[in-house]
Amino acid sequence: MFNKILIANRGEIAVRVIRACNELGIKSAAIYSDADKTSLHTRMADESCYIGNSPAHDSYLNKEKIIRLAKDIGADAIHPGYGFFSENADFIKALEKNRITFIGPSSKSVSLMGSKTEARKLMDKNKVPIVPGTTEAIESVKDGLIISKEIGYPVLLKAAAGGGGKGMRKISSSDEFESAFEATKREALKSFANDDIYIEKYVENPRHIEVQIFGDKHGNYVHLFERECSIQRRHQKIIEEAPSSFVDELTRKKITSAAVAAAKACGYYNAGTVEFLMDSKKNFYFLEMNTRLQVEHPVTELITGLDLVKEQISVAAGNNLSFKQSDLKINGHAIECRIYAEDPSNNFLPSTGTLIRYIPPSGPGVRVDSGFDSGSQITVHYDPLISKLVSWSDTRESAISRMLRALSEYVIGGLITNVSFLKIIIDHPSFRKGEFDINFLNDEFMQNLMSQADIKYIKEIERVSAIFAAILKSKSSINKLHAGQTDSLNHWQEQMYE
Amino acid sequence: MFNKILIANRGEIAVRVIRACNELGIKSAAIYSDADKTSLHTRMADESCYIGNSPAHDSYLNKEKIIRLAKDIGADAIHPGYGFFSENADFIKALEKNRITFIGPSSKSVSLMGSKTEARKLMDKNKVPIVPGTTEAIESVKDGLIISKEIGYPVLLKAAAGGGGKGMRKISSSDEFESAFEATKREALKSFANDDIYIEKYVENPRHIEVQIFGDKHGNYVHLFERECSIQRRHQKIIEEAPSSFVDELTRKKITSAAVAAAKACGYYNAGTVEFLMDSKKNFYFLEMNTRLQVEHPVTELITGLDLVKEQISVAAGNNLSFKQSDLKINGHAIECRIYAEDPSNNFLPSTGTLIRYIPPSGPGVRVDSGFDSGSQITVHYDPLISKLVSWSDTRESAISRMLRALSEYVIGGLITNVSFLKIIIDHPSFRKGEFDINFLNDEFMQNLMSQADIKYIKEIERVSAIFAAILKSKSSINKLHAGQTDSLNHWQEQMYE
Amino acid sequence: MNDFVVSVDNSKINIKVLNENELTVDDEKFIYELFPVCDHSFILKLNNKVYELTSERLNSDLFKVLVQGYQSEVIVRTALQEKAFKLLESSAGFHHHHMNVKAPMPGLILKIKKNVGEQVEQGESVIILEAMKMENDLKAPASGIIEEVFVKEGSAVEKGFNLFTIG
Amino acid sequence: MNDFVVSVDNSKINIKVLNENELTVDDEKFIYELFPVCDHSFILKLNNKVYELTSERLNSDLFKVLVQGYQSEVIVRTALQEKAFKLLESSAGFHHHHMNVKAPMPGLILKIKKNVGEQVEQGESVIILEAMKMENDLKAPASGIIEEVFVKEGSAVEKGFNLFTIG
Repeated sequence: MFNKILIANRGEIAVRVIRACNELGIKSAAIYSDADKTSLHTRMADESCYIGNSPAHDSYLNKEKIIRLAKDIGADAIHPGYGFFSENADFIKALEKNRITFIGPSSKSVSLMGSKTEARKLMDKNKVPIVPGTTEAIESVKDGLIISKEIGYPVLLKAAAGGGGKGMRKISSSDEFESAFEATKREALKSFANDDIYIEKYVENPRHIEVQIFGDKHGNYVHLFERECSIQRRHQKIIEEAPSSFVDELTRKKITSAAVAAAKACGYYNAGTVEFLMDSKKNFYFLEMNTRLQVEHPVTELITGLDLVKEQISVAAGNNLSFKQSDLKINGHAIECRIYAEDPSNNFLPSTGTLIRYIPPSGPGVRVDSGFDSGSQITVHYDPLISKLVSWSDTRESAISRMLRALSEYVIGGLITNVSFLKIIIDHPSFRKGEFDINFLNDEFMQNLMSQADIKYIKEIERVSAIFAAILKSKSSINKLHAGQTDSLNHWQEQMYE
Repeated sequence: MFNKILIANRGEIAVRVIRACNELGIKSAAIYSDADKTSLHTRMADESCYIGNSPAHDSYLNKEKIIRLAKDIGADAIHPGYGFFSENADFIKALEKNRITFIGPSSKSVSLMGSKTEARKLMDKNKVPIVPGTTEAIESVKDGLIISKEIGYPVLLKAAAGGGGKGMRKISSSDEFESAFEATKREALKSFANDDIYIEKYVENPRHIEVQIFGDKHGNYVHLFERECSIQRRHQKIIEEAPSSFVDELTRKKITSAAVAAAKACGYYNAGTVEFLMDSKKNFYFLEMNTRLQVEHPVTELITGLDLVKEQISVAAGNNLSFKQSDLKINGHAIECRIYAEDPSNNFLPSTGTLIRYIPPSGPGVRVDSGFDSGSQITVHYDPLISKLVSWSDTRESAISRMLRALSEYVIGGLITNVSFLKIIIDHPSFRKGEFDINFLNDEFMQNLMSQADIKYIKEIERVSAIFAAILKSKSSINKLHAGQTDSLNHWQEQMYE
Repeated sequence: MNDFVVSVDNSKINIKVLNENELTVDDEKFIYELFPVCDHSFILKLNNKVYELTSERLNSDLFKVLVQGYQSEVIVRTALQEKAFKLLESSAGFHHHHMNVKAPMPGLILKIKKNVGEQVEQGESVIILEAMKMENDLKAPASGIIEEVFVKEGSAVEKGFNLFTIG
Repeated sequence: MNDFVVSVDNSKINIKVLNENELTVDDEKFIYELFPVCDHSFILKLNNKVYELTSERLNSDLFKVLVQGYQSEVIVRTALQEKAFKLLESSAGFHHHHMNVKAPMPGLILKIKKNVGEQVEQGESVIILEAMKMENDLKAPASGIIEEVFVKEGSAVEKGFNLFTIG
């Protein structure tokens, strides 16, 4: 195994990797920017190295600095987490050159899956169902119009170098085609430095189902069942679960086989995720493959009992997978909520500041992967993810009750968070019944947020807040009248506030 | 099911029951004494009722007050937790009279098992192996001497009304008998208001193995496998695990069958634990039955995926057990550490005060059941248990690594705790190998605590503490020299300390 | 003297603090107890229910209060203050004169949707600010006319930077 | 001036604080950074290792410091103070005169094992105090003669109550 792993990331995922290193007896080295001096990953690693100013390109995206640091401190491997360098083929190649092991797939797998058209071609060749459409970039408006007519509107225009819901546009009729074509090309060039775009059939109200796969360097492949991530806002996943309540045993067999075929097709090793769209008839179509650990990996850990990060490290060190497909079975149900510093009542504007009080929930069946703690700063420079709250229970129904219980226990003071918003979704009758698709959090849902909330409960909360303020105010008036009167409430009030 | 459950307990177990009620949609009512105004159970329940002064007999042991309160607030059931009224047959009878459901066994089962001689007689009759010795109280020194000679020294004198390791005395030869007989009788009378004592063979270096059983009111019985609780200090369990690394499949089959037979023998329903001593040849002997939920129930929850408290509530409401024996299997390995406010370097003297900083560990495979939080007071009035830290993993070895990782993450400021002591045990080669018995923490171990610690690590920690103090002191001297110099460190130092 | 009007979100609540442990809310009586746990953290007991609150006092009348995941801004006024406030609000000449909107966080001005002189309704989007890689709609806090816009599309702003005024 | 002798448990450590970010420990050099996170909580970085500390300052020289589950009492003296202290300690007349032992917690005096006039060694048990349902040995903090005992067996004491003195 490795002697020391440098973690080229921050926040909760850096903490997650540090914990795995600690349990494996491997030294962990964190990097941190100015903004992350008070973050948990900086405190928890065996070594913490300052890497640069707060903007990511000066710190977590500074390839040269990170590689030099890894060599300076004698790290023999780098874990990229997710985001940043996790799907960057150049970074992986640079590590190979410097004889540092990348804890992830080969640069070749990453490149193959980085081009959406190449990936579609490869999947099609390997009999993994893809969304109907082109597997080559389209050259002209004329070609596009012909193909779109063949497929049938609505269609999606997508950037070949895009991914994760970025760089795409829906077209409902041929009238819209030309202007959309040009706009998408412009955006693709700007965002991905590559203006290749392709056409896909627009799948109506699909669910987002993805399969966790794992491969080792000896050609062994397994799947770890599916996750459902249909609860999204602006293509951003918010709630994920495993297994999917929509997937039956037969469909599970088909979709996991397709995922393993996808992994084999690109000679994949390490943890990876094959994402599919699934329509209401349970037909599924390859969407993209994420060649890295996912944010939502804990739900899979909870239903399989595996530790995906430890397994990543072991596989990167050249070991065989520590388990076989036949060892795995689904145990219970797990749900993850992403806890963001953002204001649901103000268009999800990110909220920054100091965590003046932070009490994560705990007890049976609750796991919190957090990147911060009381006194930590949440800044504007990165993703506003504070933590991931995961519940497990033997059934989906009790995992939901448990999640609601845990959300109610969570105290995050000093910032506005999406905790109350998550409660509304988790407690929603449609969510409870498992009746939703990727458009669940549509404009209508968002506009009716307040009517979906438990108004009686919110009234109670408002009343409590009002009473609190009135008591404090009344204490201050009394004090003005009776100066010199000793009063413990007044005493601490002064300490706290003045 | 019930509408409202009153929880006649405090601390972590009250919090545990509140969480279960919340997940089941049942209202929870807590009681609290003066000392527990800042405890977590007081904050988390749907209702919290002040019950009296801090001493337990004024509050948590005030039967009349508790029953009156339950009626006043319309609670239809009472959960006793462990300790306090959990094994008090009179309390259960009083509830029956007041038509409040006791979430636990019948008063009859509790009475039967409360007398150790009666229990031994019953077990013997039902072919559950008991430690060789008497099943009746011994009348005279003369009888005792004859019996002891028959059994063979060393023997144990035990109070019939005792339990949990209290009220017993080891006798190595006939010379010691008479004085020991009288002393034990005196103590028994003083402690249990009953001076019946009996004789048991002293089992050499046994392990403490117990079996979790469950019964419902319809005569269904299951076992939930064994727990090993051999790591004890002065008969006080400190570390528990499930399954036991010492118990093989055949022994498991025998001991769990014996436990179910014991439960049947006393017509038991609800959660219960049958405790055994097991000698080095894996012979086991009935020790006692605890007719309540145990402190260490979480390790069983983690290896079975069940929620024992929810199941207790359901069974008390008259439901059938929600699972069958054939549904259960052991999944992985779980270890629990009891986190106490006590000073291992000063004879485990309890430590009291305010938790000025409290950060429980988290992440994969870690569960914390805590009764307190930042700002809570730990007082002299009750048991100094702060929380229970539980780790789960697929193997015992990785559950140990995980526990060590979690212990290292735990921040409990303001009190002295046994966290560092627990680290020494968990990391001990004999513990890692599973080679220990109930005498593991003997005088020799305790006297060599320091040499068993990782001295290099402690030196590092001492150095860090020293550097911290030196820097602060150096800041103060600078300030005296250069008055008026602005210095952010000095600024906050004043805020914090002066 | 201990008669307060408290504004929380869009509600107004009348609270009379009767003495050290009793108060009324819109004439309903409560037994209360309030004490601090640690910095910014308080325990408030109302009848038999205990709440943990996290609070920052922004000025003598304005609190940020967090209870069970819900954060509100709470303005508390004595009955007298409230009367004065209402008079002012209803008087003919009262407007949110020169209401100044500042950047809630550092970011990049992606788009300015309203120009000087345009009428906007409360809640209407005026500026799109990109921060934390996300687009954030900055909305008019009140209806009125855009009087001044201090930024240009593409410019970077710090937190607290003046963006525009509504008159 | 910035030359300190720090006592932690039974060790003495020599620390020179060179400037705002460098210090030496027994002549080994470290780069340091220290800042507060919140009440009682600090981050100390030594070379590439970050520690979180929880600390209470009991007086200007005495700290309770918690690092990774280990709590120590730390006494820090300037080199000069340390010299004076050592002189005092080694001078013939120096004893822990009238060292006063107080109850560390409220409880019940179960047993008094040493009487007035008896010699005790450091660490020897003097009184057994029952608290939290457990028996606690209260030991002599130093060797000497028991001068006075202020309690009786069976009496209840509050925290901080004087129990006995050693001379």
